[in-house]
Amino acid sequence: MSELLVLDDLRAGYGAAVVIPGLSMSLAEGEALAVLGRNGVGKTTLLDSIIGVTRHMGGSLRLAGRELAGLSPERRAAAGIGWVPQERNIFRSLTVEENLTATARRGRWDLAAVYALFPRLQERRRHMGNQLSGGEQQMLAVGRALMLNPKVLLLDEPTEGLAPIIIEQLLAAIRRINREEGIATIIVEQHARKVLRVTDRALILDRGTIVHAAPSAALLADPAALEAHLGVVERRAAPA
Amino acid sequence: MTDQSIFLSASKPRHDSDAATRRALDDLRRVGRLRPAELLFWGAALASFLVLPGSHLLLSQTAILGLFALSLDLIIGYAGIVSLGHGAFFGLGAYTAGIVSVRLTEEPLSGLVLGGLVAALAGALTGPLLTMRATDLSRLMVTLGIATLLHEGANQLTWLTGGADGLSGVTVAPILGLFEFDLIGTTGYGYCLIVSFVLFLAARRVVTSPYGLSLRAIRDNALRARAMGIPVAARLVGIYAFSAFIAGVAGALLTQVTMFTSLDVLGFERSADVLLVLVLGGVGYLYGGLIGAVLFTVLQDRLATLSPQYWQFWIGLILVVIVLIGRDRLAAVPVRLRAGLSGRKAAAGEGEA
Amino acid sequence: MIPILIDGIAYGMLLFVLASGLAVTLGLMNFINLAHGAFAMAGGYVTSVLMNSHGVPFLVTLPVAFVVPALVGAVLERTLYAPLYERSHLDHVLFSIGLTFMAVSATTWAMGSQQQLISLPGWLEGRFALFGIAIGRYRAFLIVVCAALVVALQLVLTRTRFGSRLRAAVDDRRVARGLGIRVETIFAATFAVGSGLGGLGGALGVPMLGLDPTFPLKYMVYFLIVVTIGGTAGLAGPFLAALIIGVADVAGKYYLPELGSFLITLLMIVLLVLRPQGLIARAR
Amino acid sequence: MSGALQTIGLSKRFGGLTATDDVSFTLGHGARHALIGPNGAGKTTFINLLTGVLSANEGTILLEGEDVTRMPQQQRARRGLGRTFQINQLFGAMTPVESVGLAVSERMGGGGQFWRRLGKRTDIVDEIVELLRQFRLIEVMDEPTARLPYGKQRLLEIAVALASQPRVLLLDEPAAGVPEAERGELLDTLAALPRDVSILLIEHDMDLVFSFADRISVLVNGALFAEGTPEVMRNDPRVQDVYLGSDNHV
Amino acid sequence: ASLTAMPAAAGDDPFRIGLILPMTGPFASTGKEIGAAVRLYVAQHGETVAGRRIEVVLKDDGGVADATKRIAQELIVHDKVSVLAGFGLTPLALATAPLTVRAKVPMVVMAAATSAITEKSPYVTRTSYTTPQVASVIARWAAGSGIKTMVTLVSDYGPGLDSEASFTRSFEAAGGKMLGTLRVPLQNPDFAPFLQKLADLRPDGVYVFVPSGVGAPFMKQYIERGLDRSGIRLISEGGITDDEILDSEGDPALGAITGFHYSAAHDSALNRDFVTAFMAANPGMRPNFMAVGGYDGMALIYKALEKTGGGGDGDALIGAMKGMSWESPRGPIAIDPETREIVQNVYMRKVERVDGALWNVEFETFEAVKDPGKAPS
Ligand SMILES: Nc1ncnc2c1ncn2[C@@H]1O[C@H](COP(=O)(O)OP(=O)(O)OP(=O)(O)O)[C@@H](O)[C@H]1O
Ligand SMILES: Nc1ncnc2c1ncn2[C@@H]1O[C@H](COP(=O)(O)OP(=O)(O)OP(=O)(O)O)[C@@H](O)[C@H]1O
Ligand SMILES: [Mg+2]
Ligand SMILES: [Mg+2]
Repeated sequence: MSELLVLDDLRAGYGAAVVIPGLSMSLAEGEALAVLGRNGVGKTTLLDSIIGVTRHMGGSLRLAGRELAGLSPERRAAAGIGWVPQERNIFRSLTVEENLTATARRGRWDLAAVYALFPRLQERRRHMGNQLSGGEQQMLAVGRALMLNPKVLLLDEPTEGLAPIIIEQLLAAIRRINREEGIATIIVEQHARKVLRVTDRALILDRGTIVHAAPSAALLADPAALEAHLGVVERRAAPA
Repeated sequence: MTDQSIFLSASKPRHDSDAATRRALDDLRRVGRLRPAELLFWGAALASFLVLPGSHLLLSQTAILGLFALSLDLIIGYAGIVSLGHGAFFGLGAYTAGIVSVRLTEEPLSGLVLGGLVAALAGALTGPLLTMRATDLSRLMVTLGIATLLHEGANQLTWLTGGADGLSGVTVAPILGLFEFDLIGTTGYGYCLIVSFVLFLAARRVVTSPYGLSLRAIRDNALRARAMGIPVAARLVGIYAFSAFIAGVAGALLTQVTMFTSLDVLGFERSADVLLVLVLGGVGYLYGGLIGAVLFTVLQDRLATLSPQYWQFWIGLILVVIVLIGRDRLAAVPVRLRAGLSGRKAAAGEGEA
Repeated sequence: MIPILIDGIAYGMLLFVLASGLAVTLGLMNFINLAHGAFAMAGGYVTSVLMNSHGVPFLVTLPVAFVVPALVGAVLERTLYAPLYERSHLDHVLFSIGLTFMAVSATTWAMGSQQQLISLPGWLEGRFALFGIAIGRYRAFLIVVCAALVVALQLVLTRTRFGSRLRAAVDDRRVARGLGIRVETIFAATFAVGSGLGGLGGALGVPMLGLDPTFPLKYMVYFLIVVTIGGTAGLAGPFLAALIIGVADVAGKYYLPELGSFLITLLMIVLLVLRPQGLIARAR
Repeated sequence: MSGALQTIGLSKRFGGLTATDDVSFTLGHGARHALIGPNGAGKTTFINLLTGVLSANEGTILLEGEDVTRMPQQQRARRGLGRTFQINQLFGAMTPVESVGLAVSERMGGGGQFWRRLGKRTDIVDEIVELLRQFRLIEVMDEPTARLPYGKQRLLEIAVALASQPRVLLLDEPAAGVPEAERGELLDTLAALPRDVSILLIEHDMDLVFSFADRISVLVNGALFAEGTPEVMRNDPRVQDVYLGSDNHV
Repeated sequence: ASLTAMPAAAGDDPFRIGLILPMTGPFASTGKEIGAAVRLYVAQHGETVAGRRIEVVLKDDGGVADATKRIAQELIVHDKVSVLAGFGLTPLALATAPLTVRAKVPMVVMAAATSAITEKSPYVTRTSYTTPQVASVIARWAAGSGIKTMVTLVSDYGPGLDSEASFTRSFEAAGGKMLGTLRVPLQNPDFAPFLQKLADLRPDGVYVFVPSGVGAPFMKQYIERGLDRSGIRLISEGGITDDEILDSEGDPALGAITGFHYSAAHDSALNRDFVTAFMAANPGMRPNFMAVGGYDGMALIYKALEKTGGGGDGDALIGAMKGMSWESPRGPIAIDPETREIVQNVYMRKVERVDGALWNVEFETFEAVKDPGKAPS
C-alpha cells in the first residue's frame, strides 16, 4: 500500500493560539485511521487543518505526493479530500438534493448511491437543509462528502446523533468503501470501541500531539491504554 | 462530587472554592465596575464648561448629539437592533418640547420630560413591530419607514408644527425660575451637561444590571433565552422605549437651546449622522456616542472649512476606512481608554446585531 | 382605470429595473449594499455621456452601461467588499453609505451637479394606442426589457448549479470552500453582474428620472423597498414587489391624493411586519 | 392522575409530512423516562412542541395538570419546564459564568430588574461556581463560550438548563459529542438530580439510556410505537429491527 | 474684504458682516451662488465704506436650522458682527429672527422667500423675493391672457402651498376659475398619476411650482404624455427654469412660460455687466435669482452704512435701510419702509435659445410689485 496522505511536522491553530504544535503521520490508500482523544485536544483542529480552514503555521502535508500546504481549501477539496465537519454545517437554504449535488464530482458516488445508503434522505430530498432532524443532517453531511468522490475522507464524529442501527450501517459502509474503493479515511470518534472495530490503526491525541499510536485491534484489546489516555472504563449501572 | 444535590450546595460553599468564587465574581462585575478613565472623561466634560466659555453654544449641540448617539448605542450595541430611523424619536422630542412651549408652558423641565415621554410612548408602540421575527434588513426599513412617516406627517400638520417653515415662537423660561438662557449659551450648556450626565448614569445602570445581561443574551441567542424563561419581546421593547426616551430628551434639549425646531430634526440625515457619530466613538460601551459626538463636531468643523462642497466625501471616506480597518480592531487601539471605560474584554465581542 | 394600471405597471418596471441589481447583491449575496445607487448612477452617466458627447445611439450605450459598472463592481468587490461579507449587517450599512457619500461628491466634482438629460430615439418617444389605450412607448419598452431580465436571471439561478453553489457559499463560506466551492470567484462574478444590472437600470432610468449626482441617495429607499418587500429568495420576489408598489403608488396618488406620500411607506411597513422575510422568502 | 407532563392526541404536520402523529404520552412525577427512535422519528419535534418552540396542529399539552398548549415558551419555562438542545444553543459572546449566572438570576426573577448590579448577591455566585465545578467548567469559566471546545460546550448546554432548576427536564441527546469517559460523570450528575425532578431523555447512546431510564418509549414515524421497561424494550424484536439493530450494546 | 473668519488686525475696528449660508448639503448651490455674488460685489465696490473696513465672515450652516441659530449667536457674541446676512431657507431665517430682537442686529435675508419672515422681527429685511409676490403676478397675467380655468400643480411643502394659495387667490380675484389643486410629494419619481389627473380635468392652463431640480424630469414627462399638444398651457414659477441649471434642461424646457423677479437675460446695461463679471469670476456658473439676492443684499448694507456715516448701531442701520431704493441688475428695487419687504418688478418670461444657450427671455413686466402676503398699509 502506497502512502496517500503524509503530514510532516504540521503546525496549526487559530489566530495566535497554536493548537497543533507539530504533528507527523501518514495514511495509506484504503486505510482507515481512528483519531481519539478527550475534549479539546485538537482532533477537530487536525482535520480542519488538513482541509485547510485553520491557520497553517508550518510543516507540510502531501496528498498523493502533491504539497497542499500552500493551497486554499477549495483546491484541497478538488485535490481529493472529502470533509464531514463536526457541526455538520448543512447549507440551510439548499434542499437536501441541492446540498448533495451543489459540490458533487463525477465518480462512483452519485445521488443513487447515496440514497441507497441513506434511504431517509431520498424521502426528504425536497426539504430545506434546516428542515432536517439532527440525524438526517448527519447523514446528509456524510452523503455530501461521499459525492465529492474523494481519495481521503475526513469524518469528524460522523456517528454523533445517529440511531444505533444507522451507525452500524454507516460504519459498515465506511469499511466497505475503504476495502473496495481504496478510499482512505480518518475518523474522529468519541466511542473508542465502536470505531476501533472498523479501523486499521488508531492515534490518541493530547494537546495536539500524538501520545499513543497502535493498530486498532491492539488498542481495543488493551483496556489499560484506553483507561490511561481516554479514561474509558467499563460502565457500572448508575445509582438511583 | 455528586453525592448531594447541587441545589443545596449553594448554602455550604467549600473551602477550595474561594479562589473560584472570586474569579466568578470578578467576571460578573467586570462590566459594571467604575473605571478611573470614566472619572477622567466626566472631569474633562466639567472642565470644558469652566475653561471654554467661548464654545458653550457649540458644546451644547455636541452634548445633545452625544446624548442622542448614546440612546442609539442602547439599541444597536445592547439590543442588537439596527435602526436607520432613530431620528424619529429625536424629532418627536424636539417637536413635543416646542409645542409644549408654544401652547402649554414655557417652563423648560416639563417640556423636557414630556418630550422624553412622548418619544418613549412612540418607542413602546413601534417596538413590537421590530421584535417579531424581524430581520436586520426589515428592521432597517421599518425604522426608516416610521421616520419617513413622521417627517411627512410633521410636514403636513402645518397648523401644529409649522410645516416646512418650522415651528417658531418657541420661548423658554429660566430653568427652575433661576437660570435664564443667555446669548453666550452658558446656561444652555450647563443644562445639557447635567441632563446628559443624569441620563448617562441611568443608561449605565441599566446595561450593567441583570436586565442588561439578558439583553446581551437575547442578542446572542434568542432561542436559548426564551427556553430560559426570558420574555424576549418584552425586554427588547423595554430597552427600545428607554432608548427612545433618551433620544426624545435630546431632541427636546435641542429645541430648548435653539428656541426653534424644524423638519430637519426628523430628516434621514440626522439618523445617518448619529449612526456615524456612534461608529466614530465605537459601539457597545455607552461612551462611544459621547466621544463620537466630540470627534464628529471637530471633524465637521475642519472638513467644512477644508472643502465645503466635498466634505461629504471625507465623511464617506472615514466611514469606509473605519469599517475596512475593522471597528473592533480600531477600538483595540486605545485599549487602555476603551477597556478602562467599558471594562469589557475585546473577547466579549463588539456590540452589534 | 386601465391607463392608471398600465402607468402603475410601467412605474413598477422602472423600479424593478433600478432594483434588480440590488436584488442580486443584497438578495442573493446577503450584503446590504446601500451603494447600489452609485453603480446605477455610473451606468446612467455612461449612457448620457456617450449619447450627448459622442452621439452614440441609445440602444448601443446600454451594453456599455452594463459592462462598465460591472467591471468597477468586480474590482471593488475584490478589493473592498470581499473582506466584509463575514461582518455584521451594521458594517455593511456603514461601509456602503460611506461609499455612496464618496460617489456622490466625486461625481459632483467630476460631472458637476447639473441634471443630465438624454433625448430618446424617435421610436421610443411619445405614445402609441393599444386597444384604444394610449401607452408611452418607452414605458412599454421597459416592460419588455424587465420581463426578459427576470426570466433570464431566474433561469440561471434555478436551472444551473451556479445558483445553489452561490447560496451555499452565502450560507457558510468556510464549509463551502472546504467542499470545493470557489467562493471568491463566484462572489466576484455575482457581484459584477449585480453592479452591471444596477448600471443598466440607471441607464434605463435616465429618460424618466433624469440624472444628477444625488441620484444614489435620492432613490436609495426605492431600491431597498423593492428588494426588502420582495424577499431575498431570487428575482421573482422583487419583481412582484415592484409591480405591487408601482400600481399601488400610481393608483394611490390618483385616487387618494391626500394619502399620496404616506401610502407606499405604510404599505412597506405593513408588509414587512407581516412578512419580515419578504413576499417570496427563502426557507430559514 | 395526569403526570408531571402529559400530551393528549398531539399532532404536528410540516406540509405533507406528519412529524408528530397523535401522540398521547405521560411523563410521571419524578420519572426517569427515555424516548428513543430512529432518526427523523419526531423526537426533537416532540420536545419542541412541549416547550413551545413549535405550536401543535392538534392535541393538548398539560404541564402539572395545567393546559399550556397555547402558552409562549418563556412562560412554560417559568413554570418549570427546562430543556437542552440537540444542537448547542449557547451565548457565544458570554462566559460560562455569565450564562449560568443569567439563568440563575432569571429563575430568581432578577432578570427584569434594571436597577440592580450584577454580582452583588454572593449566594447566586456560590451556586454558579458549584454548578460549573460539577460540569468541569471551572477552568474555562471566564472564557468566551464560542472559544470552548465542542465537548465543553455540550456540558455547558446542560449546566445552563439545570441552572433554571426545572421541575420537568427534557434532554435532547445530552451526551452527543461528550467523550465516552465523561459520559459516566454526566450520567451520575443526571442521576443525582432530586427525585422530584421529572426527566425525559432523548439519546442514541443505548448504554446511557439503559443505565439511566426506568421506562422507555419508542417513537417511529411520529407515532408512539412501543413503551415499557428497559428489559422489555431491549428484548422486543420489533424495537431491535427498527432501531437497535443486531448488537444492542450491553 | 476677505471671506474668512480672521479676526481684524488689532487697532482698526472693521465693520463685520456675518454671512450664513448653506455651503454643504442639499442646498449647497444656494450658498455657492450667493457667496460668489457677495465676493463679486465687494470686489467691485471696494473694501471700505464710510471709513470702515468691511469684513465678511462666511459661515456654513449646512442648511440646518439649529446650526444657523447657533452660528448667528456666535457671530453676534464672539465676532461682534453688525449685520447678519444670507439665510438660504425659510426655517433658517425663522430660527434666527427672534435673536435679532434681543441683539438688535439687522438681518438681511438674501434667499428665503416665505412672506412671514420679515414680520418676525423689526430688524429683518429682505433682498430676495416672496412667493406670493411672484405667484400673484403670474395669476394676474394668466387671467389677463384669456385663460379661464386653471389647475395648480405644486410640490407638497411650505413654499409650494404658499404659492398655490396665493396663485388661487389672485386668479379667482381676477375672475378666473380653479378646477383643482394637485400636490406632488417631494420624493416622487413618477408624475404619471398627476399628469393623468391634469388631463382628466382639462383646464385651459396649469400653474406649476416645483423645486428647480425636479423641473427637468417634470417637463420631460409632461411632453412624453403629449400634454404639450393637449391645449393645456403650462405656466410656472421661475424656479423651474432656474438660470443656474436652465441650459442643462435642454429642449423640453424650450418655450416654457414662467414668471419671476430675475432673469440673467434681463435687458439692461447694469445686468449685462453683472452677468459678464459674474461668469468671468466664476467659470461655468450663471448668476441666478439667488446670486442677485446676495448682490443686492450687499448693496443694501453698503448703502445703509454710507447713510449712517459708518455707524454700526443696529437701529440706525435698519432705519437707514427702510425706504432705500436703487437700480439692481434685476431692475429698479426698493425696501418698503413699513414692512421692510422688497418692492420690485416681476417679469413674465419665455425660454428661448439665444446663440446656442437657453435663456429666460422677458416679454412682459409688472412694475413695483409689493408683497401681497402683507396687509397693504
Ligand atoms: N475558533 C477557535 N478559536 C480559538 N481557539 C479554538 C477555536 N476552536 C477551537 N479552539 C481551541 O483549540 C483546542 C482544540 O479544539 P478542538 O475542537 O480541535 O478539540 P477537539 O478534540 O475537537 O474537541 P471535541 O472532542 O470537543 O470536539 C481547544 O482548546 C479549543 O479551545
Ligand atoms: N421545519 C421543518 N420543516 C419540515 N420538516 C421538518 C422540519 N423540522 C423537522 N422536520 C422533519 O420532521 C421529522 C422529525 O424531525 P425530528 O428532528 O423531530 O426527528 P428526531 O426524532 O429528533 O431525529 P434525530 O434522532 O435524528 O434527531 C424529520 O423527518 C424532519 O425531516
Ligand atoms: Mg471536535
Ligand atoms: Mg433530534
